Amino acid sequence: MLAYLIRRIIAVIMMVLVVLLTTFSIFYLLPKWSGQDLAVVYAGKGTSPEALEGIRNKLGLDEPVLAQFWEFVKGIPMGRDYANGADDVTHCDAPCLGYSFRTETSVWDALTSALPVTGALALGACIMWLVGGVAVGVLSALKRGSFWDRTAMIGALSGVSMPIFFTGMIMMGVFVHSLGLLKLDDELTSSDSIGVWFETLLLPWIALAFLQAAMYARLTRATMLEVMGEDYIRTARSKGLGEQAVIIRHALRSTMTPILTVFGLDLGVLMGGAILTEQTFGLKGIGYEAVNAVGSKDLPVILGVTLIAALAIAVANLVVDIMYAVIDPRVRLG
Amino acid sequence: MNDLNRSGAVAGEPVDTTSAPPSAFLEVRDLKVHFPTDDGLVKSVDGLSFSLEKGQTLGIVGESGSGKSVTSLGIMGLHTVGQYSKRRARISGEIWLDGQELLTAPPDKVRKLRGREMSMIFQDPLSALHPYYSIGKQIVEAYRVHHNVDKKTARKRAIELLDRVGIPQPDKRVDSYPHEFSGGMRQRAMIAMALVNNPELLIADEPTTALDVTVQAQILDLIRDLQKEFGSAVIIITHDLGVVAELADKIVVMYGGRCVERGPAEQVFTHPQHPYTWGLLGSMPRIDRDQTDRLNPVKGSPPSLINIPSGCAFHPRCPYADLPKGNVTRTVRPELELVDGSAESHFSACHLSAEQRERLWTEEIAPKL
Amino acid sequence: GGGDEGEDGGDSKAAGYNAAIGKIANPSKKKGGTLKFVAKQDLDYADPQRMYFGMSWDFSRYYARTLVTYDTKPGEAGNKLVPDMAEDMAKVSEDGKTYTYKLRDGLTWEDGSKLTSEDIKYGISRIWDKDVITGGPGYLRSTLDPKEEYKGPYKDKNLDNLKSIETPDDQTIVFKLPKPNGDFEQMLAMPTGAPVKAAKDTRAKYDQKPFSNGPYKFESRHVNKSITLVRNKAWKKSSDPIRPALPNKITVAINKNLEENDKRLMAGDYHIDMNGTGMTQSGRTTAIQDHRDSVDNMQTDFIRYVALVTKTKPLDNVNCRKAVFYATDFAALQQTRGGKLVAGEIANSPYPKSIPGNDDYDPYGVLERKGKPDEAKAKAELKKCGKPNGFETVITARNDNPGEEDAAEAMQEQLGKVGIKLEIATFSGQDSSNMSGSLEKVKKEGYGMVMTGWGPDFPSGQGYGQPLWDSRFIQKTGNYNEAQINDKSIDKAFDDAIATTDPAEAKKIYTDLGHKILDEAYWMPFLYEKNISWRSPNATNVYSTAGYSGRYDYVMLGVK
Amino acid sequence: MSEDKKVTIPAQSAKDAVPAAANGETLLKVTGLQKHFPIRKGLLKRQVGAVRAVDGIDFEVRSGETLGVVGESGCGKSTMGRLVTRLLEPTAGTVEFEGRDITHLGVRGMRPMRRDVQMIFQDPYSSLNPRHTVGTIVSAPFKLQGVQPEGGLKKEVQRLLETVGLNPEHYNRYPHEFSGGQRQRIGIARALALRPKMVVADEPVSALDVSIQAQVVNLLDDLQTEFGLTYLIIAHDLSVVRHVSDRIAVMYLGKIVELADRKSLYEAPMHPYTKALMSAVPIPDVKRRQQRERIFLKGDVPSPISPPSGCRFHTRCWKATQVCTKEEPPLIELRTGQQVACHHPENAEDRKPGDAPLAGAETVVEKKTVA
Amino acid sequence: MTAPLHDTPAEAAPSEVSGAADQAGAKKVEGRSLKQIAWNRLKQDKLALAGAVIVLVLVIVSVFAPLIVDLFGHPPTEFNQDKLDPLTNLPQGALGGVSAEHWFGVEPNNGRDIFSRIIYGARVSMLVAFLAAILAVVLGTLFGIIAGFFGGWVDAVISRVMDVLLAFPQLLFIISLVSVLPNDLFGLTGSGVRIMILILVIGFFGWPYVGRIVRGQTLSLREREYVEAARSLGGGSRHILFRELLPNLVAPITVYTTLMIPTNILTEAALSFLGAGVRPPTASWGGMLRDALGTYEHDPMFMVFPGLAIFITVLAFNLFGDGLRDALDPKGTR
Ligand SMILES: Nc1ncnc2c1ncn2[C@@H]1O[C@H](COP(=O)(O)OP(=O)(O)OP(=O)(O)O)[C@@H](O)[C@H]1O
Ligand SMILES: Nc1ncnc2c1ncn2[C@@H]1O[C@H](COP(=O)(O)OP(=O)(O)OP(=O)(O)O)[C@@H](O)[C@H]1O
Ligand SMILES: [Mg+2]
Ligand SMILES: [Mg+2]
Repeated sequence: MLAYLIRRIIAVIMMVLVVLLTTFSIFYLLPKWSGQDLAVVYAGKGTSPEALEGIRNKLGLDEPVLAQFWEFVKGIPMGRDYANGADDVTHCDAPCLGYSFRTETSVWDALTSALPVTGALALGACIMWLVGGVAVGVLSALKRGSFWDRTAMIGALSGVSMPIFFTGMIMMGVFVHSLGLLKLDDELTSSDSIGVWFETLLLPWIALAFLQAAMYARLTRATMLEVMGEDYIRTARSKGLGEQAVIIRHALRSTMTPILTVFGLDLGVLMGGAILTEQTFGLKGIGYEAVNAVGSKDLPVILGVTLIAALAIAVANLVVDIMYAVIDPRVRLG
Repeated sequence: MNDLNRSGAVAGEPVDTTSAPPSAFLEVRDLKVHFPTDDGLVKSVDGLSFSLEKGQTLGIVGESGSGKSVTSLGIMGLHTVGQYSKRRARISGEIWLDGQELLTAPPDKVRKLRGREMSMIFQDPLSALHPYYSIGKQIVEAYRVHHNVDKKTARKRAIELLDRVGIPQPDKRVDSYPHEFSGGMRQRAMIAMALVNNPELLIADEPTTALDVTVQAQILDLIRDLQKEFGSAVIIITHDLGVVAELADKIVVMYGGRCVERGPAEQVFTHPQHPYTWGLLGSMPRIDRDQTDRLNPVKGSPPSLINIPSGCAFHPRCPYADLPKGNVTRTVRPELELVDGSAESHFSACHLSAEQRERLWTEEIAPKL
Repeated sequence: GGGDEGEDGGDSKAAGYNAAIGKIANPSKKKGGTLKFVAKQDLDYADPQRMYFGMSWDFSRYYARTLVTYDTKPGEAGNKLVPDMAEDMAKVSEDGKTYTYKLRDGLTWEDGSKLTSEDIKYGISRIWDKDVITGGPGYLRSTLDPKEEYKGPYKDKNLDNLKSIETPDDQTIVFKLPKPNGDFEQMLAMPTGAPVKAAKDTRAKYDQKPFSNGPYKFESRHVNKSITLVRNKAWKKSSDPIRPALPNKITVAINKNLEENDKRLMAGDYHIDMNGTGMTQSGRTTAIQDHRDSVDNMQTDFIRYVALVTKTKPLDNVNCRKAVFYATDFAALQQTRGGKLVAGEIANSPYPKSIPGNDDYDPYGVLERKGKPDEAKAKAELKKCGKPNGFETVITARNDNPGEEDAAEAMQEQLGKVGIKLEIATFSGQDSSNMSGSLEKVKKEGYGMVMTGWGPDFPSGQGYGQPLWDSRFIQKTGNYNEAQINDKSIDKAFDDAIATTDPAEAKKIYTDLGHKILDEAYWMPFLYEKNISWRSPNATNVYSTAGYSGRYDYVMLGVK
Repeated sequence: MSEDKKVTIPAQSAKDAVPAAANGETLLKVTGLQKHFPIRKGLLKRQVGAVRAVDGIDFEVRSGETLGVVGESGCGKSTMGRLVTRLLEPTAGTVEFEGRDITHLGVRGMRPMRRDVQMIFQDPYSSLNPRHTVGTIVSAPFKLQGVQPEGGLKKEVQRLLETVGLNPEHYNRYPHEFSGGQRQRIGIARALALRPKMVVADEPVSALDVSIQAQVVNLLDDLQTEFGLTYLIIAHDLSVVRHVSDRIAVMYLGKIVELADRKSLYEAPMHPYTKALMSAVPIPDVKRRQQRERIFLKGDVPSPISPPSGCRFHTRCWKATQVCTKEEPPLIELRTGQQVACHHPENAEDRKPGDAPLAGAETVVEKKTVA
Repeated sequence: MTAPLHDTPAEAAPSEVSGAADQAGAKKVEGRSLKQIAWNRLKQDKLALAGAVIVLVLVIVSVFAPLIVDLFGHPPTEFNQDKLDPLTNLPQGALGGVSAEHWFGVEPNNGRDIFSRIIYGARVSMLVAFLAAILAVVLGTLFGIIAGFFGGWVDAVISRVMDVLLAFPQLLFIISLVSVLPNDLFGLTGSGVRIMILILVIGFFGWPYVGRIVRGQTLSLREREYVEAARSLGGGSRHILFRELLPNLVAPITVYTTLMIPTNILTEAALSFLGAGVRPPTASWGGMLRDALGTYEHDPMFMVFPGLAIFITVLAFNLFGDGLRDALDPKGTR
């Protein structure tokens, strides 16, 4: 188990490094090829060539890409020093993701302060969609062919078919602006009460969860139907178990495995969903940082976000694999 | 069930077809199980009757698709509960178990009988056992559905049964998962689970098909021993006449959802009355004989259950279909009739006259076997 | 009419439509309360030496004072310089090269320490360190030290090496210009001229929390998220003739969703939009319909224009450029950008109305035709240019500037009618220095027209037009002379106008220069931009000031 | 459609005559054949062990005969079949076909060989590509081998279909339109297409219904007579093997433990395992059930990853003695036509008499006469 | 030699002996090809058929967009500012200016005909979605089948690459990438480049999903005996991959393709919404939604039309894809 964990963690790190390196190369090399100069972006009006040189130097853009990447990677566990004017260095403590080109604030701080928002968004939405989606799916499967089943499945298909920014806008229009039922907070911070977090995140949760729950409902239904046809379900019935026990104890647990697999994948997609959701609802999480950073070519922030996202995906997959082994005794970690 | 226009009444049955509780422990009367499908109505079982006493073993043989499993599931009441398909099985007839009619009984009552009064061993133990729960847990569950005992007691019972079915170190293996067992052990565990409540009726649906001969022998031996010990009624379903010969007291030969021959095992093996039974016997190479000439199988392949051939369902494959006069084999469905001169209840559904059968058997068939 | 439902915040009644234009809406001396700004975009920098956005300059007055500043008066009067930290305006030497200021008494930093002339010099000196102090305008640097002999305080700790600024004592500061410059005090009024206490200078990180010498100091700043200012207890009202310092607290919420911001402004959650770029279409429609008394239709000193790249064929030909002037439907552009109220009036002059040099010279009859195109003339010019069937070129627009893409699409459609086929290239404003501002890129991609907007750094022809039209300002990247005008007569005109200390003479020169730009059809202005801004009925002392491009004068605001 | 009765082939006499007629020369010779499947683990996929699926076997198949191979599940029968048809690369040993060493030929090298050795597969459902028509399936051998039959491909295919008792008009049908028995016939037609010398059949009838099974067995029988085929038939059903084979090899855990002609093997098995195996087969004869003595092997076949030392069967053998745990008995001919690998054979003289019995050997089996 | 075996009773039909019944049964019960079965099932699925019809209409509309617009609408880039309220710049008349002339009304600010922009937008959406799906499917099938079939290190490498790609925060990465990619690539400029970039990027990030499925299927298919059979006949890897395996993958691949198209439509819309989509004045649904954001309260129709267009299109594809999957499902549980 420990050996497995260590191996997987190494694999996660490798994977994240590859993702980072790719992102890094693209952002450093592509602009160069297309004749853009990152330094110019940050220089402001009327900057002389020498000044540009200075900026390039400061941002480390004058070094070879791999060297820059190495510096960046090294900074994560070890911290690194940045020139702050001629004779001064700023030490960026580990874990150091560097400083934003744009705002010159620590990327780590910016991201860690944004993380709770995205985390809360993701967590809440996950719970909602898992619970909602699975419940609807199970019910639909059990009442297969019924009016409820049809309605739920058409609803689910509609849910999958709607862009989140569309649903989001409509929801905001209705619940916040027209009915005035909810009030959204500008910037969720740790000092805000749970109530404020809840009120602000409620619509985003629903919007995001609706989209995904729809998918899970369909998946659950299909899996459930398949599982209900398995031989071991027949065995369970042949023991004299009641239908409820058959479903809860025997069918549901098997239904969970494929859902878990998809869930692992979706956690990755969630990052994309978070960008749109945060954008639509004006939440200041990782997605918000990401869009800002992309808009201003703020490479350290883009890298930071990519790192967090890739790490989240990789770790989610690891957790899913472990969960898998917990649920299914046939799966061996090793 | 008005779509079942054939009465299915069976002449010469040992029981009359009124709904009086029978004297036999298990009595199946005119059982019909039909499945509506896109292609038409599948008449998987179409008027089957038999009875069985405690301590007896009934063997049901027949080719694939002849309705053996559907029959067993029908007895267990497993067609009706939560069939998650748009169209459910249509079942009619009567199933009497220990004086209770099961088809008209409330589902919950039947549920309570399942696992306790009657239980079942399935063909493929790997897929029939839940892969996520330990063997012990599954047996404990089966026990606790019917017995209000704590987990420890139930576990003890599980270990006891595992020991009984011959699993070594049962106290350790009780916590193993199905995939950690070999095929034979799984089947034993399956049997342990079926027996945990001392059922009166045990149905074993092809319990050994997935197993090696050596293991098959062990399992059959086990079933035989257990039956002796508990005195239950056992139905063993198989397509292997050898298995039936090993175990059964009575035999039902099924073809196309109907019973074509039924009787005491002795009789059916020594004086089979139906050409299909002859075909089955002729199909089997025998290990006990050095016989290298051609086998005498039934030609053709089993009928579609949607378009069961008219008349005698077997007539398209029957080499003697033209012997009876006229078109009778193609138009009239033969009913089960008591075999002449059979002291015991040996029945067969064939248009051939007793003399014809006797002649064919002694002159053409028996010598080649 | 609207605002009558009292939904804007209880007791208050809005002051009326345009109540803050040319006059003060809700004048009040009441102190206390929290003034709440909302903004789509954060300050570019909070570090006074690095900021370049008009709104940042407006906002900086809360915590960064300068020797002189713009008067706190509505409208054009706000363009006048008045002393702030200085006791009086500069004493200028005869040759116009020496400016001397005496500081007021009682100037302090937020820690209570005394603010000296050395601090001002130090603050200004930072802009010499171009690696770290990026972003802000370089006027002071290029005016005081055109050869850039000083290297900046981080590379050269000895401030004495910055010879053009002298601090004979704590209360006196002297600027010595190598050449006279009539706009020098304007440059000092920019936040680049604000003091920084050397001991508190955290260089690049200074931006996160500048050290205050004004009535408010930073409590927190979360970049791109929020700013909170609280009262600076060390600040003495007696030392400050400008700032009433009414609210107890000032907050800025940064929120990317403009529509949302407008709604919440109207809901009373915020008082003022800090960006001051006007309401969104949706917001202003509601505002005008339902809360007309709470909006102002203010004139900015921004000009929307299309630079005709004189290096890109066939726009190197003056007739081809003129054809563009004739073919453009200014009225449609105005409509596209939101109509008269929002887009502003159709522009004829390259200067904004508040800049000396603006006049009604209209060689192409744009105003005469009410902005409508003259296809016949356009075709005639095309013929002269040798492209009777029109030509193809690329127009650039910024995709993050509301309405700019639409306007480019509109031009695409209009010019298409005379055979000029435009392809639209868009990029973010951030990227423009690498795109339309990169000579190489312009050449490679064949950009022929650059659509963008411009406002003066300070209200003079120099502060407005030099970066745009002076050939010496052409840069390989980050270029703002997008038209790549290389006209020696124009360069000379700038030199002459700057050198003179007589405003009238300067105005004359700039006027002629403007005519020249139009005659040569280098640069096509099309709108004097206006916008519709929300003014909370609960905000007091609200007025639009020319000093900050028509924005409200933030430092004066209070809340009811 | 599988009319089965035949008239023209003189029945069993022909069959018995075949081995002699084909002068019994060695067609296939296998020596020391091994196949170990590596077990890999970890990130670097290090080999941590091996499944010794086939672990050193020798046998010959003579022209015109049928060699049957039986054994319990997992004993390496299929692996052996794949090795001799070179679908797998042997770990060690040699495979010679018609005297030619084909042990390490590549795909290309094997191609011409493939004409002579063909396979019939177990599962009639998975051995036919569901997306191909019967025509495509049966003509595949011609296409892959670049053979252009006289009279055209289609004609030839239809002729083959007819040969195996299918309607040639079904050329354009898909496999799912056929029943299991018919599908198996399609597979047989494919195997016969190139007139192979030898056919390896891995459980050719196990997946079929009893009556269909018999039809196919008859068909195989007839084809052998007609084309003078040599069969290597793998099966676990001892009755079927007895019926079809001339000689039979019994495998246990990757080894051949007994190799004998049919008669000797069934009437006087020498290896205890063979004996136990045969006693386990149920006989469809009610009368005989009382009389038989049964040997119930307990437990399962040990893992081929770490097979028992010495004689592999010693863990389940009631006759096991000390020597069995240490010394591996060689496969030697104890009687004409009967090779056995056992220290203490049945029906023959004990080869290691007097060795101390293994403790508990008696309890590994249960012998009883069932009543 | 044919003599003994050919007493196939097909000709002996009338007496209905032996094989005839066999044949009759086969014909009746299993005698239909998979395609027929699927088609029969599909025919009964009203929703799927509706989806298919809509998809078909959409395809036709996209292909003949210029013709349709010529007939019924205004050129998509034509300004009709006379249709706007001069003060608010919003369309005159009810429902965003819906009229006989402008079926879906006009856009605010510039008065462009929404109907023709929706029609042209369909073109972009379809083009991007289809081509990206095809790209993903081609890549995914190729790599998936190779990984699944060859196994070993080939599989390991391809699987790792897929893992890494799946670990990319895709939406973020795509918007970042689009923001740094040059304006002209491979001789294309303007919207052409963007469309190509969108296709490449969406397709590229889509292939691991297909790849995983195909790999899994191949893994199970290659164990089928017919593969062994082909090999025993001397078939090489190429024959097995493309002749034996690929035809069996057609069904899952087809289903996946139809289900990937709606996802791609949504992705394209999301990218356009985030400003990383096609360039103006090319119409795209996501871009229209983005434009509509500014006025959706006052001119909801401008948001409703593109929103509905996306919704209906995606729903139609989903319905059709779903129906197709059910129809092609060998288990056919419905
Ligand atoms: N739920 C169902 N719906 C439709 N047809 C069914 C259903 N269950 C069984 N059948 C059909 O009923 C017939 C009899 O099936 P059954 O499983 O009883 O056969 P069997 O005799 O047990 O065969 P085998 O030896 O293969 O197990 C088959 O043709 C089968 O296709
Ligand atoms: N490709 C493989 N990789 C690893 N192990 C394998 C492989 N193929 C077979 N084995 C193992 O080799 C052993 C022999 O397998 P094989 O399939 O030859 O047995 P068999 O005698 O044909 O069994 P059955 O009667 O079940 O078909 C088994 O333990 C099996 O698990
Ligand atoms: Mg069955
Ligand atoms: Mg095998």
